[in-house]
Amino acid sequence: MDLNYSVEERAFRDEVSEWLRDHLPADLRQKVLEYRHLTRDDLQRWHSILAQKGWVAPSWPQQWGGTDWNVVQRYIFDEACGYAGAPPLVPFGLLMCAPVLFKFGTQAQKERFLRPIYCGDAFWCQGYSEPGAGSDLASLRTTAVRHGDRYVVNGQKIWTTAAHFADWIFCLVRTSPAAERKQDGISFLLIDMRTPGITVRPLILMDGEHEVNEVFFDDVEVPVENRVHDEGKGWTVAKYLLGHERMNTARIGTSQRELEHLKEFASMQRKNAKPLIDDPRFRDKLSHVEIELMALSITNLRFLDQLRGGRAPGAEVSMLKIKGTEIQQALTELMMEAAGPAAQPFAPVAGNDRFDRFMASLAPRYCNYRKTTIYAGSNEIQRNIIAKHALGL
Amino acid sequence: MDLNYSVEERAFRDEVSEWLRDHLPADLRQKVLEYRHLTRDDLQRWHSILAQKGWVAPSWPQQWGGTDWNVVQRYIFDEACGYAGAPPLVPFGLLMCAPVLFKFGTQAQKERFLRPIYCGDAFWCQGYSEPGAGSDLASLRTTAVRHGDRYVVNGQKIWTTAAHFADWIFCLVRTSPAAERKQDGISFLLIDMRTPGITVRPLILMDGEHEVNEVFFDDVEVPVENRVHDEGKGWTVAKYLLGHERMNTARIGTSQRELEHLKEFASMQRKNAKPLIDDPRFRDKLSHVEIELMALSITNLRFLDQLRGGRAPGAEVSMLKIKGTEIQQALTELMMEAAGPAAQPFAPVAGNDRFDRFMASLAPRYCNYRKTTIYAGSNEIQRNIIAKHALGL
Amino acid sequence: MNFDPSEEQRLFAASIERFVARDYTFETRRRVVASHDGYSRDVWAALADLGLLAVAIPTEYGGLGGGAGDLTSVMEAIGEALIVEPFLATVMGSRFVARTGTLEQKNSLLPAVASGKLTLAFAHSEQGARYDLAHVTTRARKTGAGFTIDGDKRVVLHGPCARTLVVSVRLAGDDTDQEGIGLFLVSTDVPGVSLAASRTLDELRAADIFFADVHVPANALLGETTCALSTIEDVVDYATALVCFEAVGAIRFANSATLDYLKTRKQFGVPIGSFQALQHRMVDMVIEYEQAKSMASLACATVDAETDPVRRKRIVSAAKIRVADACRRVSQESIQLHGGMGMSDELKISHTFRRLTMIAQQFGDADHHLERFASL
Amino acid sequence: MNFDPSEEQRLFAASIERFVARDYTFETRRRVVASHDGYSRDVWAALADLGLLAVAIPTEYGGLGGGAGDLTSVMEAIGEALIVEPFLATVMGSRFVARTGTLEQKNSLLPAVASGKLTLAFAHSEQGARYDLAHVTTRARKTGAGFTIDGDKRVVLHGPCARTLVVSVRLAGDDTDQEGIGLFLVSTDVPGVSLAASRTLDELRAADIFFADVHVPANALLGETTCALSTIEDVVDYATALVCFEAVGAIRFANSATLDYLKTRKQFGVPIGSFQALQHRMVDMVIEYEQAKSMASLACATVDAETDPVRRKRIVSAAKIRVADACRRVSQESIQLHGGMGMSDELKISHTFRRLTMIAQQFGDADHHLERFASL
Repeated sequence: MDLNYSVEERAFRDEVSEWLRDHLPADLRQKVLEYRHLTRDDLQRWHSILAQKGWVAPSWPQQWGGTDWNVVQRYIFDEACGYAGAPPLVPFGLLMCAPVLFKFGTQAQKERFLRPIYCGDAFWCQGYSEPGAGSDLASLRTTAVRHGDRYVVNGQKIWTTAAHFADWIFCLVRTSPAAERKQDGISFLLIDMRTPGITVRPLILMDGEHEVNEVFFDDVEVPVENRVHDEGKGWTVAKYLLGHERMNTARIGTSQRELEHLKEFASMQRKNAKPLIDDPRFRDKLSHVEIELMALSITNLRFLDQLRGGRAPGAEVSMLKIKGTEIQQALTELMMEAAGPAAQPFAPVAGNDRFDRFMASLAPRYCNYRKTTIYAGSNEIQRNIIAKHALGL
Repeated sequence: MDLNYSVEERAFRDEVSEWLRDHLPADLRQKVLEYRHLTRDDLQRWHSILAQKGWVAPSWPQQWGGTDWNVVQRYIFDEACGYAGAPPLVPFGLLMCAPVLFKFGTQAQKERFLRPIYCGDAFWCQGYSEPGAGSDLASLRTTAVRHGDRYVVNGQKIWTTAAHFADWIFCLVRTSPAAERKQDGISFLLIDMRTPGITVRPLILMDGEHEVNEVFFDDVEVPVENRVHDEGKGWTVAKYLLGHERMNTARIGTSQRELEHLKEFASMQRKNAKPLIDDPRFRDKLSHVEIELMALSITNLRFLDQLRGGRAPGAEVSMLKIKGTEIQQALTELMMEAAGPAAQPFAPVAGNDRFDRFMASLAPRYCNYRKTTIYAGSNEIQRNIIAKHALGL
Repeated sequence: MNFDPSEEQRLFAASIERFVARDYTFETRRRVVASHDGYSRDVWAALADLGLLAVAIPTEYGGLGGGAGDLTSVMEAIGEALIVEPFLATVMGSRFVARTGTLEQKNSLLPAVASGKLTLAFAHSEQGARYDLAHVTTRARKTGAGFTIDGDKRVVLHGPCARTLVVSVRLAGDDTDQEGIGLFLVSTDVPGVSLAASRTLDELRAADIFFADVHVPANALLGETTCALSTIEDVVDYATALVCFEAVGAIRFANSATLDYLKTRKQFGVPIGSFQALQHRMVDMVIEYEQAKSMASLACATVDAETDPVRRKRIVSAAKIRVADACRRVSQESIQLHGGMGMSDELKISHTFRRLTMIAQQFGDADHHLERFASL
Repeated sequence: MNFDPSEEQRLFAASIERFVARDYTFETRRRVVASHDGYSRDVWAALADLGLLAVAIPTEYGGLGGGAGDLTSVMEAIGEALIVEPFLATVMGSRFVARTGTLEQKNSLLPAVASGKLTLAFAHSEQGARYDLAHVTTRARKTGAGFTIDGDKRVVLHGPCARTLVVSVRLAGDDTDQEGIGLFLVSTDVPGVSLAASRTLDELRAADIFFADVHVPANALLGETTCALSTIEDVVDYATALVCFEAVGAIRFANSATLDYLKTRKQFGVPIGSFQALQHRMVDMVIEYEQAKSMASLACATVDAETDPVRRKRIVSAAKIRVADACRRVSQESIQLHGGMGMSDELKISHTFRRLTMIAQQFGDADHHLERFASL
């Protein structure tokens, strides 16, 4: 048993870290560290830098720009980016649409869509959830009725991250309302966001930020050639994508950076004339998170080791999601707690030029991170998955 | 709003406490405080003292020996006994069989059974649970087949507390195996434990103590006159008994005594050359239990106040059971934790005369108290009851 | 033992409940929050008309002479409806005046509070003080017939709308000495006072307030003492008991909204409330409510009746610890059980989450009170 | 990075698993526990035959020179089968000898351990010491050519069956000084040594051991030093890492027994494992297992490879904290989910509960290690 990376793995990690040190723009990094809002331009800038380096889509086939890294290298890369404070990559094109195209797309579709995704010329979003279809995704009701070589789409999607700046959306739509199993009537369409009939309405979250949207489809015409896989096979595509999980759901690198930040921050705050980090009550909460993260980083490596040995990823991914998000939430909560009353201000009223924006970002961040145990399959759904698939209950 | 007892209630509490101070035998109290095993003789002695005072069955009708106290007085009495360290009263006769007889018994049954219960001449036990029927009580399979003026009983009961020293058992038995609803085939029988064909087998619990038993019925003949209510009405009787809950399920008085004991004990233990109770890590756990108990004592009074106002007890009783048992368990756990390594010895090996029996009782007690969240309707069942009956889920 | 409200309390409860149901819907509140001042003078006038602003004012000064026990239904309604008007800040300010003011100060301020003409705020907390009430570095020194105040106060709740501030200052001693603290009444329009306003986490208005060479007359001193810490502790404990009851109201709303959601939201063809795991979590939220309510009741009864400050502090800290835990668990669970909907700014539940998060730390978080509880 | 066991480790694992399955059923264990000595010489001989007692002994002394990483499968099997034989106590004793003994001491003891002829125990903890390793009041003073030992040791695990004890004594300084602690090798049959034996919570045998005017020769001193604390810390950390892996085995059993019970126990016509609330709790137990296993692995790798004692202590404490939490949660939940059956002495799960309860506090409970973790 050797829990350390091999010499080659360490060399790779050093190469990535060094490159990040040299190429991650300081202003972007600072924005990430200070929990500031990232614009489309910010996201695109970082995407382009990675694309130029050839590292923007490691998991893709090499002919399309992939790096041919193994799972451990991909993990090391992701964690190094998170630890360094790199902006996130928008996953909908790179990690969701692209794998679907590789598996089910026609040659024409691949040639049309993959390159813009790689270069960051086209941003995508994901049209899955609907007001009545969340955990129960197969209940979706957005319809696509075929008229010759076009589908006419009507309906509504919700919680659509990035829809307000995306160029394309991939959607699950109902093409056969009469299908016996509701899963059988679903198809997978790629839709240009500039098509007439699409309306994007912001859904402001409780931290006041605009991340997600409602997307309304009102007689939106979509060429049949934009359907991926056969008509009625949308559920197969969706299931494939679900199984195609990444191993960085635990976000170890990001949490390690946040933990270090928290320790530094708590060392500077004072309670009873001593650094807060020396207060046993606060300290124990911090220690528990630190140890949980330490454990999860080993757990993650153990699972990776199994994957490298050829096993398909299973319910382990659900566990990484559950624990990873719990840790992320605990870190935001402790950060807010460490700030104490200084975290109460949320936004300045006009004319207040003495406002501490960093302190004021801590409570919104705590609020915002409540989403992590809800999105991408709520932690309740993840527990159901483990109960069913790993435990046979 | 006045959270304090009224002048009259305080006077009553003082009267009870003073009487307990004078009449609770010191040796019995000591046994209780030191967590030692109580024999049938111990239980009977205390029962007789209360019976002579006329306080052994406060909730009974006055003509049979009840005290005509209101719910608050009954609560005050129960809590005072618990706080004083009085031995428990065996509830199966006084608080379970008797209410059933008052409601459903014939005059002859009342005259035959109630007086011996009151005086402590007859101890009872409860024949409900079976190996295949725990939470799902109505699945019971012990049968009673009628032959003329007798039933012939065959089957097995389990977890039967006190069966090894009880004189009588009240049992749910299946009299009509063919009944459409399984609840409809059940009857309620009173069975003399000395009847031939009854075998009691001890079930040792994980603390090494003998509290509960398996009871086997092998062609046991029971006179028909020992059936309470009509044949097939046993489930009605059982449901009545379930609704006839006492308000001292939270065991506030006992837990208050245990909490004081824990604080005293933790003040004597030393950690880092200081009293353990001053260690912030230990202290906060203690504070949390103390505050939870403080809250529960008010919650209990609030519910009592509603009962006094004429409302029937509902799902509140389930909540008192859940929180009360969680507190009891937390207290046993903290007591063991406070003792540290001194709680590791469990029992002496022959010849060891320097064995600290009190320290050695803490871990068994922790083990034993795991039962409290399981028995009398597990806490899961209690949560189901609240969800269904109080929340309409 | 008597948990029934008095006839008078029943009337307060009925009037605030009626007012909230009719005049303080979530939509109204949304408009108020978005308005320039962040609170509504109309609502304030309405609360005055209902007599609610007079409840806690002594009868000699136009009030009803009520205690914390008489304010529980108001606080519960404030929590349930997320009322943003400066009720608690004004109650605190008037308690300072009532307990330590001169006859002249009482006469000039308390009737105005009771009738709704005056709102107050307590300018106390400072940079780096956390929850330590003795941490006062704003200094006042005697100059001529009056005093001169210098220093900064942080996150003064409802500071932007207060006409008069109760300001804690250090008259003697080091920054965190128990002795040497005094209180002044300072109008916000006195030269040298400047405000930087902000919205808080729970959408109240607050201000950092800066005192630069601020001259006040001798009669601005409240209580004529340099030992104001015990008064501050008394008033903050009183407010803590009240805010616990506000939490009870907010928790009641969170539970009822979540229960409704569990019953109406369908997935896989059934209401999600039919899933046992969610049922048990909902049950635990209800238990949190009952336990929090018990401790909030105990705290309010205690600040009204308890004369020993040690016993008072002990109970108030116990209540705040229990209520803070309930705030945290119920707020987090209610969002989680609402799924994505709970994250939306459009639903009231997300604002209740924010208020509960704030209450959990207002007047000291659980750790602060655990430390105080253990020390008593 | 490589989580695969080596070929040798695979062989150890296979042999202990085979042995346990065939020769150490729960019924066997029940008989062993009830026997006079409370452990089985046959089992001990069998473990020696399998080579397992030699794993941790240096090769020069008849051992295989393995580290903690080579013992994980043995510890896991011990936890799973609840083996009561004095494996860990003997490993600890031999580590003391191997690290600090003279050539003569090593030669006389280590081969005997490796071949199963000698069992050892570490007589260290004392009344009131809690988990403070520096608390040593048993005194040794130089008398003639040797030493005289006086004092009491408490709850020495496997003390009753040990032929030779490693005894910590104070040679200088005050009762809890870091400096001035030494170690002696003392046979249990030396005049003046008396034992009071007991069964522990988890059905091991332990002894309070009393040293009254016990004379030992000069060569009984182990390590010839009065600075034995760092050695004690090293050995206890090593044993802590190992006991964490024993916990992993016991947790694995508890989870698998509980899962079986959920699948087979029917109520209301369905297996109780179909109830979602129980499913989610079972899932959390599995997560506890994975997290505990990760930390136990990290601790074992660390005591083998880490040369900096501060880093070693930090990781071992982190592991013990995490594993103690897992012990507590899994043991309590497994009993609760078993319902009444879990309470019965007849079922192995109740004994696993007892062992997990013991492990949670063995070598320091979570609070002790939280304090140490925070201080490093």
